[in-house]
Amino acid sequence: MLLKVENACKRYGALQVTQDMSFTVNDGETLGILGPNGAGKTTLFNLISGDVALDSGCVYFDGANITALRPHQRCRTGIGRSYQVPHPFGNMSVFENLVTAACFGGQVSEKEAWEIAEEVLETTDLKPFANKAAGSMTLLNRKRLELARALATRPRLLLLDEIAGGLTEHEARELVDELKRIKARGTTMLWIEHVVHALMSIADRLLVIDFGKKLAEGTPDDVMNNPEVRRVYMGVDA
Amino acid sequence: ASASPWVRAGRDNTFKIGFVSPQTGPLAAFAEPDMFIMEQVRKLTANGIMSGGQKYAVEIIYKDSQSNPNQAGKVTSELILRDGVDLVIASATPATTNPVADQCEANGVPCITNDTPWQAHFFGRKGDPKVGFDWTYHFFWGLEDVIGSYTNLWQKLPTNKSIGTLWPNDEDGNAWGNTELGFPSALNKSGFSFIDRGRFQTPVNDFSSFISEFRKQEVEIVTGVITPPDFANFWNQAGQQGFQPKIVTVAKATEFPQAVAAFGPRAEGLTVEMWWSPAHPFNSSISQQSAAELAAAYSAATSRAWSMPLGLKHSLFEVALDVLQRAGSKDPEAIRDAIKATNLNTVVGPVNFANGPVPNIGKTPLVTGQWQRKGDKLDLVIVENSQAPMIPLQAELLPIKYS
Amino acid sequence: MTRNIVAAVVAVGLVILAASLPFWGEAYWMHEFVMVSCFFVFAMMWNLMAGYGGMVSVGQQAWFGLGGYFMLALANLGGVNPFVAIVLGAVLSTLIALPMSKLAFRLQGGYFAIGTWVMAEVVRLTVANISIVGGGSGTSLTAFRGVSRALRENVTYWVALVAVVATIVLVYLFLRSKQGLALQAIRDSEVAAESQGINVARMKLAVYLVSAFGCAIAGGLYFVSNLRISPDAAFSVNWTAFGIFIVMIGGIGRIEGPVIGTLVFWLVSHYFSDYGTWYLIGLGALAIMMTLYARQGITGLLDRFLGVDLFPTRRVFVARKVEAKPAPAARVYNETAGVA
Amino acid sequence: MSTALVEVSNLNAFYGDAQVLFDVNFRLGEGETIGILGANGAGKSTFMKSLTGLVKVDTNSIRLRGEAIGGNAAGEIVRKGIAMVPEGRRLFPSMSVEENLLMGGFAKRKGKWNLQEIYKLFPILKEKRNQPSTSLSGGQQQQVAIGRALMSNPDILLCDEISLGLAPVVIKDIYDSLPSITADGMTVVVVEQDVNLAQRCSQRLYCFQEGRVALEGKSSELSRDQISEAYFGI
Amino acid sequence: MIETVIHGILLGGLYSLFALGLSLMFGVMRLTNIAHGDQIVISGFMGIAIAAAVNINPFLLILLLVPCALVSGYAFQYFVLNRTIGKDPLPSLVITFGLSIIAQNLLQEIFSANPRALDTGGLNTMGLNLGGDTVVGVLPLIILVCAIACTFGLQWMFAHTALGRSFRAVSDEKDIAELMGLNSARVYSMATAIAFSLVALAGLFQSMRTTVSPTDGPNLLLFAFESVIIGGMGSFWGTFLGAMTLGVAQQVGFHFDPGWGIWFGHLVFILILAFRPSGLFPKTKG
Ligand SMILES: Nc1ncnc2c1ncn2[C@@H]1O[C@H](COP(=O)(O)OP(=O)(O)OP(=O)(O)O)[C@@H](O)[C@H]1O
Ligand SMILES: Nc1ncnc2c1ncn2[C@@H]1O[C@H](COP(=O)(O)OP(=O)(O)OP(=O)(O)O)[C@@H](O)[C@H]1O
Ligand SMILES: [Mg+2]
Ligand SMILES: [Mg+2]
Repeated sequence: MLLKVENACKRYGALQVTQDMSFTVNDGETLGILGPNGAGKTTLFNLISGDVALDSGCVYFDGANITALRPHQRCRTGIGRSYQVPHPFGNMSVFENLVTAACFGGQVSEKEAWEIAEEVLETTDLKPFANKAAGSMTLLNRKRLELARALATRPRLLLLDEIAGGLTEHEARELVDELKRIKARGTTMLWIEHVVHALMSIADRLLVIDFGKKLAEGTPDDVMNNPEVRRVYMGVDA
Repeated sequence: ASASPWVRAGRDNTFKIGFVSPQTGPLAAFAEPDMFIMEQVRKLTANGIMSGGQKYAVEIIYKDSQSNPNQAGKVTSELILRDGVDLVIASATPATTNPVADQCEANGVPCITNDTPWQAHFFGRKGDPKVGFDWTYHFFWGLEDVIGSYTNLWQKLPTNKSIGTLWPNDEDGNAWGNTELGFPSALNKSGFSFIDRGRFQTPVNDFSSFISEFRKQEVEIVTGVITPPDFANFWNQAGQQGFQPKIVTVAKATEFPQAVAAFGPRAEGLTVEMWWSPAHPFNSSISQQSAAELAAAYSAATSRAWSMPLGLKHSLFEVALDVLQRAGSKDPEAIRDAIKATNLNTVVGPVNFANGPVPNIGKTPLVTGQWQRKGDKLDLVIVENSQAPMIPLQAELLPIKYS
Repeated sequence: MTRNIVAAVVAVGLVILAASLPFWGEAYWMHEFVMVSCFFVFAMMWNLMAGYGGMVSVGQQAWFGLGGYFMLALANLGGVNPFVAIVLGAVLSTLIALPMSKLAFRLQGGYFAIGTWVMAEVVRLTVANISIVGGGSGTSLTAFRGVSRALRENVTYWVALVAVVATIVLVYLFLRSKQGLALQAIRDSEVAAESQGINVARMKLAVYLVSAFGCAIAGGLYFVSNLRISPDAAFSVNWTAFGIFIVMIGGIGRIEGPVIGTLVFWLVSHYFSDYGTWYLIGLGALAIMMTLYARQGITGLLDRFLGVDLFPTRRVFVARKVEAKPAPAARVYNETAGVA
Repeated sequence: MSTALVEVSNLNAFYGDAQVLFDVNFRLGEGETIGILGANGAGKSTFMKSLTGLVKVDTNSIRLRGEAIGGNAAGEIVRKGIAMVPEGRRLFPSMSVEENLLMGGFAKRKGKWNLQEIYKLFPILKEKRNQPSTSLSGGQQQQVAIGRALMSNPDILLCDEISLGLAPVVIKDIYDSLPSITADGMTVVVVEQDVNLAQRCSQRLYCFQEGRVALEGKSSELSRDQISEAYFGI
Repeated sequence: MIETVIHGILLGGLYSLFALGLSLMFGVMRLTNIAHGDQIVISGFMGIAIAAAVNINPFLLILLLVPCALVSGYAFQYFVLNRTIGKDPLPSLVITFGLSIIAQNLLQEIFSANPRALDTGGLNTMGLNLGGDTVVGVLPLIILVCAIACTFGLQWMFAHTALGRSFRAVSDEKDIAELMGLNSARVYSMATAIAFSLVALAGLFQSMRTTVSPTDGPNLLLFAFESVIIGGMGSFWGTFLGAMTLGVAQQVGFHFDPGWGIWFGHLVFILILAFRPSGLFPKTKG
């Protein structure tokens, strides 16, 4: 068990965004997260990565309670994340973005960071853009950079927030292949995605969130056949 | 102290005088006569001056200190290092004369300054009375004069001898309020009681705490050395709060006609020390004008009323020219020695550095005056002369009138 | 690589040439250089704060003045050699900056700017009430009385030269180090920087303290040369004004910015400072114009139109071959780097 | 098909250097109700923002009754009769319910809608009219947002994901109120992630994918598979 | 001591006039105007210059100068500051800072460094006996009343008028406000116009009560700023009470030692910053 979220609660003003959420993720597992817009998926990521403080509850990573750690410390313990709305270091080149992530998140020397960055450039097909200012890239490439940068921190747990949205079928398949390779290296992943078929093809388990609460959890097939999920999420009357 | 040869690149038969003055900034009122005086001096030296049997042209290089001591130091080093001046002169408040003199001392250039009470100049620069300075000379009155003149003035009217003091935390305030060297010990000696609430940080928006204290202690005399805006605040609020002292003698704030005009009718009756006036019985050594003639010429040329710095500025050039004529060469040491030997009757009185209270200092006379109504105008007239009896009184001291 | 070596050789040559100035130049040049170098170091530090750390401060004069006062107190009262006192004074100033930073960081943006100003005022008023350093009247540096003029001038000049070279080299090395990457990342996005393992709070504190140290060095140096200090002059907000003007005219967020800005500033002050108020009005107007119409300053314009980049701090990726050191002087992208 | 009220041709939109919309073509007839579907980030909201002037686009790419209005200031466009219920409600938090509604009426266009009419449509808002808008439930806030847009008496109402983050019953309420809005011939564009809802309330559908229109057709004629393909890119 | 507090409150009245404009501009546009204090001084000098040219009652001057400030504030925001509004506070800071330096030097060039006062025809020296030994000036009392009126007026305007609503709207959600038909550039300009009118009022009072000199601006800015922070951002009554607190703190400081009066005011500010960063009277959402 790598990650354990226990009774996580978060409210913004009158809005309870996360309600008493508990779940665990095993080492090497890929957990897909689904849910309607505004269900609290991104917020859940924020709680795990430390960007947002919990109102109550605990987060355990690799057996240690990390609830009180700041985001950069969580990153260094091995939690890498991508943002739904890309936050590139816009004035730096793609390469520099990766070097920075590797240096600080991965805590290696700059020399090693260069090697990691090259490797990541290779695996994410960003090589042609290596020396391009990150801020001037297209949205899709910025989303790819989000993934690449998270990878460069060499995380044990990877939080991916909607990285497949807007990809063509072919691109989505390539992305899934790549995630499979990452998975094969033993990286644990949490993946929020609306592109259900992509998620289905890699996730070991699915977690469906609605109104900040766990709606369903289980194997992909079980979850997708859950009538409640079909109604709430797919908008299909079961 | 040998400067590199490049500095000496100026023509050998020209005396270069560097003149630092607060032309702009809060002290600009002190520099108002500068242009007039320099014009006068340029005319008088148009044909050069004789020194050591040789004819020298005189060039004046004028620098603005912007009323800022940093800038004063900076322009002085420019004068010394870039322009290669032979003599630096400066005037008006410690903020100007102290940094200028410090630079000259460090760079081994002769320097003459005035218009800063000598204690603020000498001790303000950490001078040692046993040693003195090498290159820098200063002439003006000192605290002992202003203390003597003020205490004498205050005895001219019947009062309860209770004094309220306004001494800010600046060069002058610190010197005047100094327990040993300043007013306090003298006041104790001459039987006055006084309230000193401590050095305050200017600017002050509100003097209520002073005024209520003064009122409580039934103060009848107010003295101090404060800036015009601070005094305006004090004086307005004194009015509001019904505080009506019989004598108000503050330096700085009431020295200049324009500043006094700002107080309107409430300026009448204020008293202030006078370093120079058209009524001073002295003549210029270079233009031979009497003090009155100098003031008249100034008013005619600029249509401004005379102010005290006019005479001081003029005397500064008198001493400078006298020194250069006696120096006999451009050698800094020769010029320095000529300064040391100065004994000149100027428009502000005799200047002599040999018999000052400490080395490098020469003293000029001081009296006290009062702003009195002459027709529809206020005029500053001499009402006290105990420290300089050769300067005649012009009027009797009057208590301040309240409507 | 060769270009790198050539550049280094040229730079070292220039420094040696400059260091020998006392043997062949005029005293005035040395004096001028010392003055200008104080402004330069100060501007570099302001640039570090605002251009790289995203902290716009109007209170840097606090450290400038403290540096001056500590130097003077150590030299006058403690008998420390004034040049040693400059460094010691800067260390002491930085110690004072540490608790002050806690307060300053409670404010953001424009309020941070004015908040730092208030703190500078607090420092000024406090110093003005300490009579041992002359209170509100200030005091003169007496440590040099009896020291020969040439010796004082030369050593002051060399110290200034060291300060300038050290500032450029250290800031440059800093920006090319790992920490420099972090700083640029923070400038672009604090949220993302934090999530990539960068300790944003510590980084900002470090920048604040380094900047305080540098400003204090500039202050100490200035008053070693000026010989007289007073609270109003030492803690004048004009120091920061000049720093901002230099940086905005030269170009914010680059090392060349303060270099070129200082050059412009020196030219302007050399030829126009006798015009007193008009000179300041002109400088202010120039800075405003630059901010409105050329936010990246002169270096930004140079970079855009000529592709000049004197101090490359960008990492360039060269395919198939990873270099241990960033490649020099190569241009990477057309967009000018700057404050996001 | 009715005459074109809004004609969008070859619309391209950018955020900074990044292009989000690519050559979008779109037309809107008088009195129509149109649904727009698409995955997250497909550009639906950006499209709506382009229509209302919040995203600057080429002048000629959007025509309202033949007049080129692309890139006009948002304030001008609302006066010409296009109002939007923004994604995420975006009420003014410092204001009460009624003040929010009054802000909507800032443009002062003449028409049926005023405070009374809004309160008739959403009676609960009348009760809460002096409460801070932040204290309302999500559904009520959405009602305020719709009411606020209606207060400008628009000819065209754009609704961006008005079901977002709402409970199904609340969504039902909101969508049930749509007919009474369209009753007097108002033209409505609804962006929706819920295919069923979109299909049910609209006459025609557009599906966005990666900033392009992937599918267009009559709601009643499009099959779920067609939509799924455009929606998920399967 | 009571007297000290009363004088502190009267001083606070003046400070709150200084602070309201700053509070308004920050509240609506998140814009910090470093030239704020200098604008107070400029208004003072304008009043003095006009009074010198045409013999006019100082209170009529208000009627003359406030509209001028309204127009110039509007134009200044519309043509200059609107170009700098954005997430990055740097451009507006640099520009207003530059303006501050320019204003100080220009004033010095035009009016010389001499401090000047506006002649109030004796009003500035009139006192009112409150019984006992406590005498307060009539002018400070007028200023305090005026400050209360302005605070009340601003608060009322924000709460109950369409203009106030549009200020809040652009401050809350600029985009959405534009969607409602507001022109945010104009709303911003309106806010600055009102802020400038308050500044003009403050400047005139300052020059009546004491004197103004070209370099006074920065201090006035700092007092205004401290009032805003002490009071807590977001409400005008907070700013008003913050100004009162600062005024009283300074007076109490003066009472104990005149050298530390202003310093004591700064100290209160720093203590607030350290222990109650949201201010003494933060806005409570009800
Ligand atoms: N900082 C915040 N302040 C107030 N409300 C917030 C904040 N962040 C998120 N919310 C609200 O919390 C709810 C959940 O947001 P979240 O971003 O977690 O949703 P999500 O499940 O990721 O949705 P999507 O699929 O659209 O990304 C939303 O209603 C959102 O408006
Ligand atoms: N202000 C912005 N700056 C940069 N990129 C943006 C901005 N707003 C949106 N984008 C990007 O443009 C893309 C299109 O966004 P848009 O909001 O139009 O999508 P959408 O179809 O409405 O998605 P959703 O279903 O989540 O509302 C998104 O992927 C988003 O990341
Ligand atoms: Mg999300
Ligand atoms: Mg959207």
